Amino acid sequence: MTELSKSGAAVGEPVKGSPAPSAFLEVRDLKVHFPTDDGLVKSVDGLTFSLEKGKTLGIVGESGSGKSVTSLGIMGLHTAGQYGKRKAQISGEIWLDGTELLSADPDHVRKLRGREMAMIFQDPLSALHPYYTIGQQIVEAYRIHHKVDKKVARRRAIEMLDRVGIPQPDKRVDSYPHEFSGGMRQRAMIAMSLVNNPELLIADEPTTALDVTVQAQILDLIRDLQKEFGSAVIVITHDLGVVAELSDDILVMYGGRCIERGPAEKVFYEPKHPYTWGLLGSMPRLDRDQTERLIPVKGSPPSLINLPTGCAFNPRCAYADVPKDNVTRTVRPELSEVGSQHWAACHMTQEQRERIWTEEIAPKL
Amino acid sequence: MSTQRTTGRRKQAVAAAAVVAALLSTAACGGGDDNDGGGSKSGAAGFDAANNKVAQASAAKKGGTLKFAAAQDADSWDTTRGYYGFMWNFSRYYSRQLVTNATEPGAKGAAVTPDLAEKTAEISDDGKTYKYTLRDGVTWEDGKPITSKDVKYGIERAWAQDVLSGGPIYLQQVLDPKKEYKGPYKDKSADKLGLKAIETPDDKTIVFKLPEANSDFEEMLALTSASPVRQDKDTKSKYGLKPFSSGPYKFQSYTPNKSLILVRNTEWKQASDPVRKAYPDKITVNFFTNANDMDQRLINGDYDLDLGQTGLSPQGRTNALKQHKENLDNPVSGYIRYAVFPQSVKPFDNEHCRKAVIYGADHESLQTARGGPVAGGDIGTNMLPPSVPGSEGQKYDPYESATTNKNGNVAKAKEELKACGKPNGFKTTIAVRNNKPVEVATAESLQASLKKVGITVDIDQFDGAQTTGIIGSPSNVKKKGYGIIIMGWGPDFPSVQGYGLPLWSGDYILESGNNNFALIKDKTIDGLFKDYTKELDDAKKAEISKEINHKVMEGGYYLPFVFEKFINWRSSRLANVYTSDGYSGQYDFVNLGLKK
Amino acid sequence: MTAPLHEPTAEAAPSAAEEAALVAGSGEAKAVQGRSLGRIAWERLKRDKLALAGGVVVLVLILVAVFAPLIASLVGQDPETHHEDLIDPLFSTPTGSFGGISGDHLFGVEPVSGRDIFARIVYGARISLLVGFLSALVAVVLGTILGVLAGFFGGWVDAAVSRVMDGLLAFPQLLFIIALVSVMPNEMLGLTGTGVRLFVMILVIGFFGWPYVGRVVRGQTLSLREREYVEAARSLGAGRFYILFKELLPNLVAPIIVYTTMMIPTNILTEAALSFLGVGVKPPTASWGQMLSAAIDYYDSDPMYMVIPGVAIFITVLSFNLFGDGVRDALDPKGSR
Amino acid sequence: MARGTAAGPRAVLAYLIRRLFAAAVMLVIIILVVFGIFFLVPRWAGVDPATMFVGKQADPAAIEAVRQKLGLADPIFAQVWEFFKGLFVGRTYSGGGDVTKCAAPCFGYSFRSEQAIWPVLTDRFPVTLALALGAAVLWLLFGVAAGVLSALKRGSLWDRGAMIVALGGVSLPIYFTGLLSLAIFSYGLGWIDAQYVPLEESFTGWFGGMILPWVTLAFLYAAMYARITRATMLEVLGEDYIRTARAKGLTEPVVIGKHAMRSTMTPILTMLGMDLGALIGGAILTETTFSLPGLGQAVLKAISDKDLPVILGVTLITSLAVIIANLLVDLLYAVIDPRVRLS
Repeated sequence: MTELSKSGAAVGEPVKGSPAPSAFLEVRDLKVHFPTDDGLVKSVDGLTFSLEKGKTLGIVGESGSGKSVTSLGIMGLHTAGQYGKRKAQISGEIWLDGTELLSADPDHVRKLRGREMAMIFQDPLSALHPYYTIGQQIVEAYRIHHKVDKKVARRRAIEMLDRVGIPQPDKRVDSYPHEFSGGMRQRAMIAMSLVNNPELLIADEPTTALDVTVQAQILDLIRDLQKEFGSAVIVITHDLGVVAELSDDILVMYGGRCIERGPAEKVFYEPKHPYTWGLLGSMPRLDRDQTERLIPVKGSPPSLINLPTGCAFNPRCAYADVPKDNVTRTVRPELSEVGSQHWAACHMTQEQRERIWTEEIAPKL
Repeated sequence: MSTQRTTGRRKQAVAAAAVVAALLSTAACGGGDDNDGGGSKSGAAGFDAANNKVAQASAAKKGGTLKFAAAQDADSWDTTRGYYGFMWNFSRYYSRQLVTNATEPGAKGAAVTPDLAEKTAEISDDGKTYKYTLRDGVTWEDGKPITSKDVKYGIERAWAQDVLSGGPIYLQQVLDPKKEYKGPYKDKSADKLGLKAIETPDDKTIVFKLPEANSDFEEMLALTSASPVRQDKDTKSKYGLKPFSSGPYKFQSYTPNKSLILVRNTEWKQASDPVRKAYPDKITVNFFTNANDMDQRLINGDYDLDLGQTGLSPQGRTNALKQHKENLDNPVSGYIRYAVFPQSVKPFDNEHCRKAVIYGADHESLQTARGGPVAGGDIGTNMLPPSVPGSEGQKYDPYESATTNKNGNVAKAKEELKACGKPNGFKTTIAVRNNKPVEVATAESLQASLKKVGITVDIDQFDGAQTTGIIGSPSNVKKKGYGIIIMGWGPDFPSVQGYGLPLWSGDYILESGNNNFALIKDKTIDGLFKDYTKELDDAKKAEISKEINHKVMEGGYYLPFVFEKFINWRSSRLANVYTSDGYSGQYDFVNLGLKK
Repeated sequence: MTAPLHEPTAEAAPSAAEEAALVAGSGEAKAVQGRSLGRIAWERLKRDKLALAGGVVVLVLILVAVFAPLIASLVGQDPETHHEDLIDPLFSTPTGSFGGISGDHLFGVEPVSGRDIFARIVYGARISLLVGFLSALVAVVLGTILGVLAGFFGGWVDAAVSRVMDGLLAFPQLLFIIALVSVMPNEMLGLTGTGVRLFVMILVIGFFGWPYVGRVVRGQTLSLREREYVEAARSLGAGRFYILFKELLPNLVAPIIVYTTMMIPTNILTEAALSFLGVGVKPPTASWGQMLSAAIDYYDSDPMYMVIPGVAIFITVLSFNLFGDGVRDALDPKGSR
Repeated sequence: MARGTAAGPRAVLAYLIRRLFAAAVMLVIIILVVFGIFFLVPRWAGVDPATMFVGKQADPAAIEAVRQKLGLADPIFAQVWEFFKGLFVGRTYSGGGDVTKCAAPCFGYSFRSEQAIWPVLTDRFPVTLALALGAAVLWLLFGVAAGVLSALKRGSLWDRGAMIVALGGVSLPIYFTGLLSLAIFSYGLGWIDAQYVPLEESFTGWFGGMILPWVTLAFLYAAMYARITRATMLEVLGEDYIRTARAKGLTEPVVIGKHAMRSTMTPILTMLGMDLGALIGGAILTETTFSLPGLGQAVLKAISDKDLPVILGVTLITSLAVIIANLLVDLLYAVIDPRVRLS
């Protein structure tokens, strides 16, 4: 992932005309902006990453950090359902298996949707059509991309339901979403998204709506399936725990930008960005004494219309004044390599980070 | 509306003025009686061509369908129960009486002429016995002959008010004032002909024995309510849905408030009927809920005439006057529209307060509210309708309402108020039917003009359907404080008795269904009515009528608005059209014909 | 799951656009700048030109209604003086063109009586708005109280109220209103004439209107009741009524406002219809519906007489609707226009 | 949520019975109310209904007799009881030696027109029904289409335009638009002879007579439906499952036409049910304006005549219509939306 580091270092400058990348999925300088009455909402503002087949990338961040928008951008759904509203502006490049999606014919992208790339949504109850049976919905998803008759499709649907661990699939296939439990619903959702063996699977907060016990099962399921289908997976969540379990790489987003990225274990065990510390601190962990209080991140997410100058995180950062001459509030920090294949965007020096991590943060975790 | 419309309207305004002049002149020289008044044979006869004279008599051909349009259904088509003017008029299609109104235009139409009877009554000298002989060949719709017993039975039905309410009860009052007879349905006798006052010695002869003479008795027998009804065909309360015909037409189908169709009664013989010409083959009535719609259809020629004969509504009137003047007549209806002052409500117990209102009123404004000189009528100056013998029209104007005081006389009104002891005026309530927009308009006009003399009035619109119960009950009137009631009245038959008795006679003050709203209990007036009923000489009768009228006016019980006139539509298809005083200025339906 | 960070709750999983909107700090999102719902709504409303226009007209109408006598006297007219001199005796329509529109009579004069139409329109606004507002008020008060009770306490309360609402909605309403008003006595509770009619109309129209509000409020209450913050409040041991007033009512404000603005025009139309059918206010009191029904007898010979009250009703209802729509959009968290 | 559709016919039947029972109760209440309105209120006003049935020269005896025959003297509950009896076993009116049989279902007997009410109802109901249904077809077609279009083109000129027109439609009194259409198309241009002709007489005549009423009525409702459709459609388009449908790779027509429409139609159906029901009782204005011999016209006449039996009959029938309409809608609803539980 070396060249990625370059482009990663060059966040902000558009990299047009560059050759088709070797990576299966490569996102370059992705920008998704929503014009609203209140101003231009820069939900994603220059995001770059890449992902290989069989690998899993975890994108972490608060709501409004732009993670969902990113995924929708990749799927080409960022404008969906925005009738009569000013259209979202998207720029940059999204290379999927050698094709650039943003410049591709929308209908071509549509054909890719569901077949090449599929998505699992956060709340299966609202994401499944209440008026159609699970079966009908899976069958539909299958028959768009495969010219087969209903029977075949139905068999396929049952097979998938079985695969995702739904008991008596041949019966449940005719049930309606509301007749399923939350976990079952999410399984069905997964079955539906995998029915065409997509090469890229995006899971947007796959477990948020579920209770803790079910969460684990679903995550396992996703992992197994990935092994089986060998597809690339993007897991979007606010829960570091989830990504820690699933992903090979972790990308932490804040205010529409990437502020830390690296291999999962690195980011998880040696995070370099104060915001990541906050995420860790606020995460419940089995290996920690439950009586201990968590350390939440103070304050609320930044307005994406006018980000704070300097480091977008500075208003909420306990260490904003560590770097000299107020640089955090004036200069926007770029991603810089902070370890092998580990990048972070913070003005603090290695030493400062090390000290604060070892002395203040680590003990509390 | 576009600019052309403006210029158009200006022209109309000018035209309007001309038309008024024209109208008034034609109306003035009306009453002439050339038997085939103006207009081409094919087209319409011309303005007022059928008013008090026959239009296009010779153009009438046998056959065709005569189409009535109606905004209101009859109260009942049962000859015993109907009381609406147009019902009496229309009923002659399917019912005959011993005597009936002459089929002549204008005043002559009010005269009584033999129908079932060979000739008018042989009256005994004391005026208490009336004898008729039925003519030959008179039959029911099933071909059976009409007998004197059928006539008696038909008349008897009026006694069964509990079942057949609604119709006039003059005969009952004259023949059986003490109400000894309980009516045919409670009649114990086998033939149900227990009424003593009527004798039927044989099937052709019928004799009426009056306990008291009544000079208008034959007029009463000319009313529809004296039609024969055959006992075996009497469906009692449902008779009105399909009366058994004695006339030239019979009911084919009838759905109340929807449609009515009459077809020829093949058993009826022209020879047996000196009155009815029976031109059309079929007669239809269609009912409308939207008066404007109805007028529009009349003007479009979809229908021939209005069953109600109440005149066109403002919109239709304007259109017609502007574009189809030749299809219009402007007859006098015989109705007087007026305000009456119940003496039970203070301060109207004091005649000066009553007169204050009469003087304070702006008569011209009231006339306009009624629809103006043409569509409303001439300013009413007294209470005797032009169609009633003894009437003087505007010549008798005790309060100078049509002349010096026609816009109200504040000074005189104030004087009267002083005399009444209310120098600063008073408050009272006007009662007006809520289903008569024009009456509401007059109420508003009265309200406006009385304001000027310090009399403030509140307008109370009562339910027009409950007239008898609301203003017909003196106690209720007193309770509600109706100092002024707005009403109208037309003669049931053209005589002071047929018009004024219920209004002015002390004996007619009823606890419910009262019409003597002013509660007049005047010895002289009651006396005059007595004299009238005994008097057999027409000239003298007229004289008495005149006197009664004067007495009423001098009492200041009434504020007449107009001697009503209306604008009546006749289609260009109609022939042998004429208005008849016998039916308060309506066209005489029974002899209408169609051109081919 | 702990929620130290601001997590999207299950039922508010935001679509891309919404997420943007959320972050932009509008709607019911825990706004960044923490603006109040009211202020946001107002700022939205300010952007909706049509709604504003509607609002302005409504305001003007209210002023007109309040200062009717003043306005009428400004043009030197009053609604009850007759001007027969301006009436063509033959057609009983105004002599002047355009229904007798002139310097003195801005909207011309009525046929027959010649009363000044401008003055009558101005006074008529009083009736229309009075009935419109008050009956809406009646409906809203009844609807809110019963709706909240039904939705919050559920059980037999809910059952009973819902039945009643279904029942009322099953009534042929116009028919009933006509029937009721037409048999109403002329004096009651010390009121006479127009007073009675107004009173009855307001009550009856309002009474038949409340189920519509009731349904919405009940629904809202039900859903709000399940929202976890109420649960939270409950777990904190807050009294039911505390919850009711502190948590629910504020959330009901929006739908109630919307419904009120939507109901007023309907009521105005109903009043017009009743007057049209002759069971409305009594003469000489001016009412638009009454004028319209009277005008129908002159629709061709004096079109202006029909057009003017017709347009008056139209404009009023239209602007109320426009305003109402604006308010709804403004208060709707999803909408962003 | 219970398993709606899986609940099977027995549940549906039970539900139906429950609902019908509720309906019956409703009707009883309505009858009581009507009786109240027309018997008690006039009493306060000090008016004796009997006086309405006697003529210009009513004699007290007659009034008393009429009172007896109409049973106005009986206590109101006796009258209500009589009425119910009439509905099921028929009843006989007798007085003054006159006996009138009124066979079940006896909705009463008009003392104005001397008719049994039931035939009147059966005679007039079709007219009103035709009016309502015809108009409904029109307004569904145009209203929903317009609504969907402006939802998809939200904010566009078309949207604004359509919605203004719709608002206009909602803001115009029906008798106003009705009269205008009559004046223009019938009297003015003479395109249509807007006169009611019974269907059995001539279809074309009937159709011609119904066009204007249909269009006028539909205009009003189309406006309403366009507004509702637009709002609902916009709401639905924001739903997650629409996004899911897109994520599957469905084409836009399928997403809108299948997934979005199905959800949009449900609330519209509910409205349709209520409106149809209400129209059957509330087409008074339309029928009056166009002189259509329907129920509304009959009842208006009856109200002005204080012809209680007719009013009762019509009210009953129309309320029944509303209830049935709502019931049908609820059943349909259960078919469309599996989440709905029949109870």
